[in-house]
Amino acid sequence: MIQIENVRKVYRARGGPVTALDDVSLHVARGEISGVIGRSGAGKSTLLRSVNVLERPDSGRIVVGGDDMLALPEAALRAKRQRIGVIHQHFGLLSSRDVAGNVAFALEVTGLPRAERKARVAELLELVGLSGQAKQYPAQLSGGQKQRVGIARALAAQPDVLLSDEATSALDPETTRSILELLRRLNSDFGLTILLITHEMEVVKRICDSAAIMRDGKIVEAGGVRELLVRPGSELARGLFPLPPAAPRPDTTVVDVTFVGEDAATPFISTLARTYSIDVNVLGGAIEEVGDTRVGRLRIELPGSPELNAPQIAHLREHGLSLEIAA
Amino acid sequence: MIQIENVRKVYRARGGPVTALDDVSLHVARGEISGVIGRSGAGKSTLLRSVNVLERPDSGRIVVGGDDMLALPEAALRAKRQRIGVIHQHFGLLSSRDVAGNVAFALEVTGLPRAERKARVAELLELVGLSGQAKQYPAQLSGGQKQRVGIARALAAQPDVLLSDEATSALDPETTRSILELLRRLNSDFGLTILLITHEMEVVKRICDSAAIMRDGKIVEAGGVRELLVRPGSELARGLFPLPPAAPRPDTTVVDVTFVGEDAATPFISTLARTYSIDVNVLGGAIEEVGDTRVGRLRIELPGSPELNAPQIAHLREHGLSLEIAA
Amino acid sequence: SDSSSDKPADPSKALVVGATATPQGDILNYIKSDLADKAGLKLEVKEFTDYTQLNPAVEDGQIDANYFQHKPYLTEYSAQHGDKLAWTVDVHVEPLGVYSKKVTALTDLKDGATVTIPNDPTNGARALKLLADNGLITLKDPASTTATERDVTANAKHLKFKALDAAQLPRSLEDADAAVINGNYALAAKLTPAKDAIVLEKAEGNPYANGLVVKKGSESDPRVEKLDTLLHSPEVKKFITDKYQGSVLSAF
Amino acid sequence: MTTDLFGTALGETWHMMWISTILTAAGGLLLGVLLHLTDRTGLLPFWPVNKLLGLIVNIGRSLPFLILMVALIPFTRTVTGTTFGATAAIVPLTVGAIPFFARLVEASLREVDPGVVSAARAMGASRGQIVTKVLLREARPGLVSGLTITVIALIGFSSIVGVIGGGGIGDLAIRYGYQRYDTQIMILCVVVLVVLVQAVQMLGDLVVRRISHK
Amino acid sequence: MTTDLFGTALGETWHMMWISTILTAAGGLLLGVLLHLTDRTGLLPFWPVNKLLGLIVNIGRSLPFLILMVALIPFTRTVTGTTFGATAAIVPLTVGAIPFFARLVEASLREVDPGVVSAARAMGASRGQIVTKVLLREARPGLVSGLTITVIALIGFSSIVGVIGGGGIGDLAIRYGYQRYDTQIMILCVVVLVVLVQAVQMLGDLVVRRISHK
Ligand SMILES: Nc1ncnc2c1ncn2[C@@H]1O[C@H](COP(=O)(O)OP(=O)(O)OP(=O)(O)O)[C@@H](O)[C@H]1O
Ligand SMILES: Nc1ncnc2c1ncn2[C@@H]1O[C@H](COP(=O)(O)OP(=O)(O)OP(=O)(O)O)[C@@H](O)[C@H]1O
Ligand SMILES: [Mg+2]
Ligand SMILES: [Mg+2]
Repeated sequence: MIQIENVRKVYRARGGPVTALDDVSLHVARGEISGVIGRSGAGKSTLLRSVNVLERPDSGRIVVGGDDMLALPEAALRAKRQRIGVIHQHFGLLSSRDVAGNVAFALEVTGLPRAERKARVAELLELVGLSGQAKQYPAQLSGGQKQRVGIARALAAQPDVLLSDEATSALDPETTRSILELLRRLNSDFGLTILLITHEMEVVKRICDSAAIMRDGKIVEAGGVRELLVRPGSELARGLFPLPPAAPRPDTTVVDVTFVGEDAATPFISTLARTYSIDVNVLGGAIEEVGDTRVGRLRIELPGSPELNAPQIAHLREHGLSLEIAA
Repeated sequence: MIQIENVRKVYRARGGPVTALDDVSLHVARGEISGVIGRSGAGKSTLLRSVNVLERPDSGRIVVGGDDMLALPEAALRAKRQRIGVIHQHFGLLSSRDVAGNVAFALEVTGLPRAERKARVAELLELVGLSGQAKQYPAQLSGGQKQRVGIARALAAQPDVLLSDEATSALDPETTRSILELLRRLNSDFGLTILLITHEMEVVKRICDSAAIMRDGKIVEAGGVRELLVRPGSELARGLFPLPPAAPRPDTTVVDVTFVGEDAATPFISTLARTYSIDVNVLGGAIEEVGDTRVGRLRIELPGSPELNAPQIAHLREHGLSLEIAA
Repeated sequence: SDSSSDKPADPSKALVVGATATPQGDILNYIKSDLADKAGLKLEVKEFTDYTQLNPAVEDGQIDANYFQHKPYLTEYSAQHGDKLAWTVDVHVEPLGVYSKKVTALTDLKDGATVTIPNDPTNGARALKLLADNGLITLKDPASTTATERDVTANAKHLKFKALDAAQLPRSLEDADAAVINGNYALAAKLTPAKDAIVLEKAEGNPYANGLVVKKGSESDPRVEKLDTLLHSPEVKKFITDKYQGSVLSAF
Repeated sequence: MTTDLFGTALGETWHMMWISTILTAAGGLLLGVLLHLTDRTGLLPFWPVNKLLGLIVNIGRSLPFLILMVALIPFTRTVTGTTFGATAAIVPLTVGAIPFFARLVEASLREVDPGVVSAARAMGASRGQIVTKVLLREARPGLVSGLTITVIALIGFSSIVGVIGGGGIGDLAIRYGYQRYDTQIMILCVVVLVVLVQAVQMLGDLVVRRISHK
Repeated sequence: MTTDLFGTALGETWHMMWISTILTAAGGLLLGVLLHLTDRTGLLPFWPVNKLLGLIVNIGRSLPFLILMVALIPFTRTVTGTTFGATAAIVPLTVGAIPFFARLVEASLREVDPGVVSAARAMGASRGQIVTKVLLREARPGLVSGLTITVIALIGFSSIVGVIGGGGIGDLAIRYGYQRYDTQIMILCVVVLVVLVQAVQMLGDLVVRRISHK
């Protein structure tokens, strides 16, 4: 659905040129939810703004739904943009319109008749939990409320593609969860393709099928989330399931165990403890739902040196767990 | 250091009056880091803005460092505000000054001589990782970069109190971590008292001594973080360590185990498995550092009905673990 | 473009006369309120703050007549714009005078003294001519009606001329050493020309009589003839004498 | 008679003001929007048109109002069929005020948050929609401030239209107060003008306050 | 000879412009800032002063420029020692332009992001610091636009100061071009005025572009 190929973008700033996008390529399949993460200033927003050509890249190719975005004539680009919803990092709300008016704007642009507009706006405000604030102006909203107006607006015209730049960064976990569920539903019911930027690992865990990590304008890791999670040395895995620093005690073996899907239900710790009659100490980690799958990543401590623990490690490997010997 | 007592604030909005603060009381001791969490629109920002009287409450009392803020004459209030750093949810950067100029502004206000200003600005930009962007204007920054300018500015004048409204909401986890470490260091080295709003549980876990949960303008739960974590039914615990929904399988017992401090190091799962020769299945949960302490909250599944598991449960209780029988 | 003025004018229509404010507007308004009805003339007075548009307006047929100028001005205008306007009757003269709060005679003016004069072409030239006639300066062409400060050939006292709006001249007396002021403005400013002026333009033989001007061919419009008669009526003469006390003189 | 003079002058002022205000508002908005759109950083950057419009606007603003009035006489005749009187005065008043208001419009549009415009572009809004629903709407408080300033400037200009017999309160003040040294009428006129200007300003401020939601 | 006239007029225009621009900028800023601060929603809300200043500004803008000039004569004499000539003309020009610029200043200050002002208050900035370092600084592009518009309006006004012998290009155009029907001088004057206005506008736009970082 979205193909970004060899895109470059250099800003001229006062301190010298800034290469915001350095030969970036990324594909998002139809109906896929793809997350982009990376450090502040890595170029994520610039990448997103390139997709619907709000920012024109210096070079490269961008294809959305078969259309070469950089070659589209003005009118066609406009029509195309109406099918691409965008949630902006800085909201970009009309200060002169109230909440309902801001959402209605997206519908006016597409030429929806007034009567239908009203019903649709009410429905959207309900979805993002702002029915009570319909008549307030943006200046009278809390940060999270503003952000939800932006979300409602982006979804208003029932787009085929959603570009979301930190759509839930100002939202509490509960509201975030309900918004993510909404996105997930739109994705599965209507095949909405989503490219989202986030720095909340929670978001990646909950709804992303694939993920890309950006650093200094480049994509340094990309792929399916589950696949990346079990790939040894994966940055995404470290990001999604941070482990406490390993301060190895003498004569112990610290192992990071990652398990995806059914493996997570396997009581491997108690099996290990009973089979080898050892104390298995969990130093840290988490077991959570990633998408629909339970995924876990635990740092465990086994008594004795790594050599001594060879059978235990082999045992875990046999059970299909992904292991890294941390120390 | 900060005493908020029976504060009320009602906004007149178009849809009718909005009670943003409804008889709120909160105390933050000197040198304490206190977090406020709550749903979007709960009144968190309004509360924070009341502390240094950016927003004048309709009634109530606010005392900071012994001074009754609502009674202070203009000049004294100004002097007081210079000792209170604020990180605003919406940044509030001067668009006409570059990054260095924005940070320098906070120092100009306090009358620091130009020479010292320059050195201090460089130091602060280094701290928040923006040395390379010193000469860029806010419009040329990414969202997270803007937020870091706001952080540097708030810390510039070496305040006694820091009020932070979602200081890391636009930051990636790595940058967030370094900022939190910075705050923690300022707290322990210089006794900086911090009242912070966040919706990132990560932030509460990492640096808060105490926390308060707001809902609809009221504080519904408040206290020390560790104390709240082990309090049965605590909202904070549920917020910090969300557990997967319990879909109990027949003939099993699901127990939520919370352990704080040394208990976390105790390999209770393997002990349980070996002592009672049972398979202990971990359904979900996490073990992490909260402040300096390792805290864990796991949902485990034991074979057999709760009655059958009475000895196991008693065993865990004996070892000082906090238990809740989920199903 | 305006064909209506070529047709014989409708005698029942009001005669529209454009004029500058004072004394022309005052005289016309007096005729309008006190004399016109009796004479069976419908008169409409249009006052203009500035006279420059009055001749073109008559040419265009926008107005039927105007009353603001003297013959030398009309001659100069006709020379530049074609001979399309006709003079009907002389009505009044506004004798220029030199006034001063600093000196009582022209000879007392110090070397380098400042003299304010009107800044419009006709009155400016008249003012210079008045000074020349009184021996203060010499003009390149003593007969010119369009002289400016630049036509001064000799200026023994090194007088400095400052051209101001005519209505502004009385207000400059506080600061200037002397001012050349039109009679009507002097009167408006509560000066009495006969008494206060150091020197005054002569009324007799003064070429600067103001009069009524119409479009060529309209001189015999019955309404114009009626107005001409009224302008020369004894009532108007008395009005001028009473109201202007010698600072505006009737020229008939 | 004074009341009579006064009534007529008030009528003339009212007549000139309301028509030229409407025309100026329309013309100035159009020109200001075009200037903004065709600017280098605008939505339809096209420097030849931008420079040309800028030049026209600047010519309109360079000419002393008196000269403008005279230069416009042929145009005024075509439009109104006459070249003097209050109706004829509307033409130079409008032509003089449009470029002025256009610059104020341009300045207001420049203040609109670029983030909002960019959001509208992202929605696929057409340029027309961006102009009417975003730029003009978001800038509304500034535009009303600008129009208030323009109307008051128009009231000021209108005192010069006596040159072509436009009349009105300002002209009355000049002809009686200034040229005839009639202090009484002058003071009366000034009071009326002050009241008029004060009323326009208060109305403008009120509207700005009502439509401002920042 | 024409060159001579011309040189003098240019000199007079320059003399009037630079002094009255500086004075207007200073006075208008001061008055505009006071209007903004004392407004209901301002940093120092105090309606009696606000209403009084508003009235003074409105009176300044209501008076036809000619009447203002006359009314100011005693003041002009006190300040400049004379009541005619280019130097004397500076006084009414300045007094006439200050209220005008003050309103533009007020309108620009209203556009400053309230979030930035609130951040400055949170830092404990004094009102003076907020005015100089936040309001005036953030509004700078708008202020420069406003000053550009004011200077051009001043050039327009300056053609009227011929009434008190102020001279200048505009007056030359009126006295020779308009009153003496000297088309050549008129066109020359108009060209000079257009060039002057164009130059002021371009300089203004350039500065705005340089100091604008939105
Ligand atoms: N100026 C205002 N006028 C009217 N209502 C307001 C105003 N400012 C805030 N509110 C309302 O007050 C309530 C509390 O707002 P506040 O900004 O304190 O929320 P918050 O807890 O900070 O939310 P968030 O997490 O979304 O930032 C909201 O319902 C908001 O709509
Ligand atoms: N208009 C601009 N002019 C100059 N530099 C810019 C401009 N916009 C962005 N940049 C620079 O480009 C880089 C990438 O910015 P971008 O907004 O894409 O980052 P990001 O990954 O979205 O960061 P964040 O997570 O903080 O929002 C940054 O270093 C930023 O300073
Ligand atoms: Mg970004
Ligand atoms: Mg908030």
